[in-house]
Amino acid sequence: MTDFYQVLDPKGQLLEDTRNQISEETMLKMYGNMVIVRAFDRKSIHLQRQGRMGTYAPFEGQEASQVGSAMALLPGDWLFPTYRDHAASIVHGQSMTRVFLYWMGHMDGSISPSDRHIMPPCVPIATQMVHAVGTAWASKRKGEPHVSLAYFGDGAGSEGDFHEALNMAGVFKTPTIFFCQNNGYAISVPFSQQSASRTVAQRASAYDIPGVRIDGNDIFAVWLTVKAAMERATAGLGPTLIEAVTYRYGAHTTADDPKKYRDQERLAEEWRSERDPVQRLKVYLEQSGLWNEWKETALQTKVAEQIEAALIEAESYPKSQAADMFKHVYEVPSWMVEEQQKDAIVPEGKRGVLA
Amino acid sequence: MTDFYQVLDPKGQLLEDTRNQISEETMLKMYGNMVIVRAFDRKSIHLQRQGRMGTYAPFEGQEASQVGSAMALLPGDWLFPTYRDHAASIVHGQSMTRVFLYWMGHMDGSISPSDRHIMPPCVPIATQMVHAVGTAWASKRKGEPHVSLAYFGDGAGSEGDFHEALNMAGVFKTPTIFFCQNNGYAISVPFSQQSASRTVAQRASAYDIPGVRIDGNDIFAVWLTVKAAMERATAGLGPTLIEAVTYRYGAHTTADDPKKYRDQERLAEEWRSERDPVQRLKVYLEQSGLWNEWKETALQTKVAEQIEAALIEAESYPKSQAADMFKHVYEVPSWMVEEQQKDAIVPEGKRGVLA
Amino acid sequence: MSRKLSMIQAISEALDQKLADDNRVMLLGEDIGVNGGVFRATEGLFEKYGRERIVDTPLAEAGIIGSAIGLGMNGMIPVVEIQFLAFIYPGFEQIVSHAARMRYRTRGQYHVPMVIRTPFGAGIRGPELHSESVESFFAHVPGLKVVVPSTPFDAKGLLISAIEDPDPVIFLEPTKLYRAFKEEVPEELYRVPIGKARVIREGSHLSIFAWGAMIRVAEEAAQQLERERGWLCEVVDLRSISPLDRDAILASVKKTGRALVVHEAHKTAGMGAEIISIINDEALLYLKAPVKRVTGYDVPVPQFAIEDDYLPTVARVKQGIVETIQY
Amino acid sequence: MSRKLSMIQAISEALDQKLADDNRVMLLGEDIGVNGGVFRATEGLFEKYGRERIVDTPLAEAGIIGSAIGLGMNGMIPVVEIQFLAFIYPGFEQIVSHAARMRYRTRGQYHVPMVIRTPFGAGIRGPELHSESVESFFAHVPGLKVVVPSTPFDAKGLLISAIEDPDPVIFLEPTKLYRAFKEEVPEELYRVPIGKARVIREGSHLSIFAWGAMIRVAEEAAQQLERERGWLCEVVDLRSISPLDRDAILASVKKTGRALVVHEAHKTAGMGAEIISIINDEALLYLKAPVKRVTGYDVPVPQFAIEDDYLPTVARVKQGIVETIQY
Ligand SMILES: Cc1ncc(C[n+]2csc(CCOP(=O)(O)OP(=O)(O)O)c2C)c(N)n1
Ligand SMILES: Cc1ncc(C[n+]2csc(CCOP(=O)(O)OP(=O)(O)O)c2C)c(N)n1
Ligand SMILES: [Mg+2]
Ligand SMILES: [Mg+2]
Repeated sequence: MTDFYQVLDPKGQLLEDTRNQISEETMLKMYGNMVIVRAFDRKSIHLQRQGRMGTYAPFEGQEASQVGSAMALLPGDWLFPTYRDHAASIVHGQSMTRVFLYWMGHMDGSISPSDRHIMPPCVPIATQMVHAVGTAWASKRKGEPHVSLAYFGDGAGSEGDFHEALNMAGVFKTPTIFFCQNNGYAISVPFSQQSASRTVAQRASAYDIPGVRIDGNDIFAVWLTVKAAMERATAGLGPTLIEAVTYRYGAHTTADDPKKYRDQERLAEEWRSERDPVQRLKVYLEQSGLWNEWKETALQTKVAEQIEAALIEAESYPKSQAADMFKHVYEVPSWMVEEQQKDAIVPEGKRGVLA
Repeated sequence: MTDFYQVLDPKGQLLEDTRNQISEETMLKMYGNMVIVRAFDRKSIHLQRQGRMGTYAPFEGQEASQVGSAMALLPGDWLFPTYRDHAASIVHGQSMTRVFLYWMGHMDGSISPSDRHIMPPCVPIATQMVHAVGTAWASKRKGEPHVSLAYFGDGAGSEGDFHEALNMAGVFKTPTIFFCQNNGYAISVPFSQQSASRTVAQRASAYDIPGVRIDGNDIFAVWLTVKAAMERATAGLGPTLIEAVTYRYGAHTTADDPKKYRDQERLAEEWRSERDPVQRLKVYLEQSGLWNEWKETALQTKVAEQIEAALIEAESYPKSQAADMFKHVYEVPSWMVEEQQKDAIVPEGKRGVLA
Repeated sequence: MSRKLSMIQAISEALDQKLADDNRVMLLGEDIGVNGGVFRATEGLFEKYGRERIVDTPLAEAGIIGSAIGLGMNGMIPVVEIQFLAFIYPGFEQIVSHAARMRYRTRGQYHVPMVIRTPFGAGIRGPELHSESVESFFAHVPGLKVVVPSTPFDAKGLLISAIEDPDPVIFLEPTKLYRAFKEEVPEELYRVPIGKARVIREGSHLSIFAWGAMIRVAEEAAQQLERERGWLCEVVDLRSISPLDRDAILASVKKTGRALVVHEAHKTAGMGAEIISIINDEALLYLKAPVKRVTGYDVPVPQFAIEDDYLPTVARVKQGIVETIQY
Repeated sequence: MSRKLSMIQAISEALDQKLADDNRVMLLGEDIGVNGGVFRATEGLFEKYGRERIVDTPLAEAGIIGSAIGLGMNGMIPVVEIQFLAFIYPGFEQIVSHAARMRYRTRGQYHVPMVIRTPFGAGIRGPELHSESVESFFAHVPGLKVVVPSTPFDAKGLLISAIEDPDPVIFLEPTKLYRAFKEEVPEELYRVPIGKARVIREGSHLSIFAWGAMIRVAEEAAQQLERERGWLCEVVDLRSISPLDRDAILASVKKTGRALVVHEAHKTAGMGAEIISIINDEALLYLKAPVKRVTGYDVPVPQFAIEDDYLPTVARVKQGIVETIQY
């Protein structure tokens, strides 16, 4: 676990001097973001249990990876999240309201804010990686200084699309950042059984592109590494593969039971108590005199309010309707779509009674 | 080009003493096999030009790679050729007759000899690589000491199936040998544009499996490397990736014109005159007193006769018939197959005249 | 002897019994080992048969299906689980260009006795791409068989037939029915033949052809219309999508003169069209009205908040029946 | 002004003109650059537009199609060449799960103005998997359009429409027709609308629906039967497989009362079934006989020595017509 790049160790001690690289403001923002997304995550699990949301994929434990990487991005950069990367989406500008809507199965749940490029959560594993090659390629062709960052998991590294994406990005030197959160598991399958290789990062050598293995629970390491990759990318030097070593404390999704495949209590507890990303930044900020309990309380209150407001907004958002299903299949609807729409909007009570 | 394993240099000089590793008999067989497959290849191009065969994929220049690797195999080993690896198939026991039939579009062209496992030439790129994981896995489960060897090209290394095959073989330590003939081109695309990496062999490090780059025009290096990979494989140590650097002198297929994408005359001439696999072994054998012009003449005569005999057999083989199309779709034909067969065998003259 | 089992239990039992029965049977898939499968179809099998036979694979569908092809060619009987139907696409080439053709290309020398099991269909409030029903893709591929059970009994018997079938079988399990109800399932190994439909409700006014989760919708509609109007609709569970049981289709429609197909899949180029064509070919003159299709719409399966609006409902089926009978 | 061009020349010209017309257009594919494409569709374009716009890609169809999706979402108009239709399968997931759904998932915010061109169909003595016609796969996927030209004129006009279409279009080029004949093709940019069939031969006795290389077979059969028996068969070139031109199908069959579909694809779950179903839905009572399907068989496309036996022939079409008219 130690052969990775780390800046802020688990005890909250700085291993290298980053003061002129990361401003205090940024650090505070990092902390604030991690706190809010963690609260969001817990709220979502709660909502799912109450039946107010569908199956949900939690990310607690992975906050540093997602928040640090997304915070490094600029507004014009393209973000390709998986189903587990709502923290990253929120940080890049997605509203919590919309993320709630997504998990409520609402049709409007994967719309990007119009001044951002936040792609819908990608469900089929690794498929988004090639899209991020394409969007980055287009940015490059247009001369826009933007990167495309694709999130993926350790399991995704086994799919063919991972390979094709890295190779193509390497060949065309697209400004793509491949950001792997190696949380040790693809659902139940541990990385040791997932892959013949010991790390994900080493796979970069198969494409002669840089591969960096970092402590994914160290938000400074994450942020600095992504910043460096962005520089390379926009300088025309091509893609970078980043492997952020992290852990999900909870279940794969709310439909999953991690006790079936790992010593959940011991392992999750160990990660949480020894390597938690939020706690370590908090310790550092406190030690640096940037944070205290008073601020913490204020933040927690604000966060709870924000989440509550987003939830209220989501729950009072106009419900998806049958007619929504027929929109946006094509720019101009086909005759099938038009005609079937008429059939679909017959109220249920009016059916089967024509006689 | 020099950072690869070489035993017999282009001038026919031994770089390492292999006398107790490769018997004289084997060397003579290597030579004989290379001579016959080269003649077969030229004959096939000729037949295609005469319209006696369909589009054909020649391999001249790649004889050492194919012959050396296939000769290393034992009869029970599984061979997965592409459309360009008929030399390997022939050496492993496929009849030239059947290879002719294949390129004549005959339905019986891809039947393996019953005492061998020679798969049909694989057309969709890289897809056979995963089959070779499966057959090897089964051999291992059954406790049979057999390997599965999959041929593929430098272009195939870009496909997702390449990646999935290597990873799975690595995870399950299947006795699979992945034998890449890097002939520098995927049709017109040079390897430098195909891949972000400088070599194919280096990709092995992405799976923590051995990757070996060898002179694919040096049949000794090929044979020894495959033998070593077979030992590893059958000892339960898992797969090996071999990259044999070679060159096809001619067109991708008879439908291709290499002049469109490379300085064909200069390059092919250079490879042929400076690095030919057949010539270098011949020089070595002559210098070792194992070969002379008299033997050469006898061999050439024999080879021509054998090819002629195979061709006669192929051309007098019973023609494929419409009914063949309905066989072997399932073990027990579906009603569609049964019924449509009746329709298909109506003689053309008898159609449309019922009235 | 028999006891009441849910469909998932019946599937699990079929796997267990075939594993016990035939040492060549191997299960491959993501999370099927220690975890017992995301729907628990393989629960307990890892402990019983070990990691050699119950294989947690890497996340690589082409790799899984492709290596299963190799396993099958070399003497094993691979039973692959794909986590959800849409995740079969990365392995589509392996299925279409290899599994379906290996027997053909080698003139019977090699064959692929593989089963690919996968949950399919909507109605479980799943996220995107967890609710597809694209059975017609596979029905268009010669060399494959496609099977869909709608009851625990059929699930066990059809799965055993599929595993024993020497050719590749796509075995589609209606996710919605996994735990929907239990029924008596015999303890022993038994087979339900592939290619045979089952009339689950006799009738004379109209024939409903359906499969999987739509059977329950069809039955309910039929029952209601019997109560409400005295119409007797015959409900035929096709069970095999490829090959279709043409004789059963024709026998029913020749009797009733009216027919309706219900499927979750998109209407255009779905299996409803093929069933209509079979009727057109051989029973056109028996038809008193056009054959109706009540199907999923020609739109991507929507997010789950409105998936019920996408799916054929009892009301839509009833409306279709009324229109067909009063044509 | 116009000159006589072959279909491949017309395609090449459409690409050239759209490249000149719109800087966002980019071509991607294997061997399309320096080599000009294995069928020479892109000959000369690399020299003219450079490596930024005419891109020789690695051999990776998921990578090509997937990155084209990204290119399309970010302002480019990617035109992908897949070397032969069967080699689209590695990219099948990208097409079905992404290209077809991006507009839908993002509620119109992003869309994929991509064209995937690929030669398809048999009859050129190609090796295995060089002769597939699986258009119904794509027709079953909402969000895609599927187009097949049968003449140089249509090829140019449809390809221009496809490139200008804001949604993903699968553009299937009948390999057999690439150089089969030449016809007058206007020099300027013009459009042939997607979704519109063309009646290429009027008739009153029977309607033949076909597309691609089968048009010539259908026409020949129609001509022979006119000569031999005085029957006038209407031949309708559907041109768009998705969406089908329902109005044209119905108009023709309501006039003739008899119909026959010809396609190279396998019969079961092929587009013939969908066409029959459209007729069943809306014109059943006009039918004087079952609609006939003359199609490829439900077997893998065989090796080329007997591919002609697999394909619908003039004789088979004629037999189908006779059977339908004399039903
Ligand atoms: C192509 C495909 N196959 C299977 C699945 C089912 N599935 C969803 S998440 C998952 C595990 C992914 O693991 P990893 O890539 O490590 O990401 P993580 O869930 O740990 O964030 C699987 C198998 C899928 N979504 N897509
Ligand atoms: C999946 C797939 N895509 C495209 C093709 C068309 N194709 C046939 S051979 C070839 C090039 C293969 O190059 P390489 O792997 O280097 O093998 P070589 O031909 O040089 O032996 C291509 C693109 C194919 N057969 N399969
Ligand atoms: Mg993971
Ligand atoms: Mg090559």
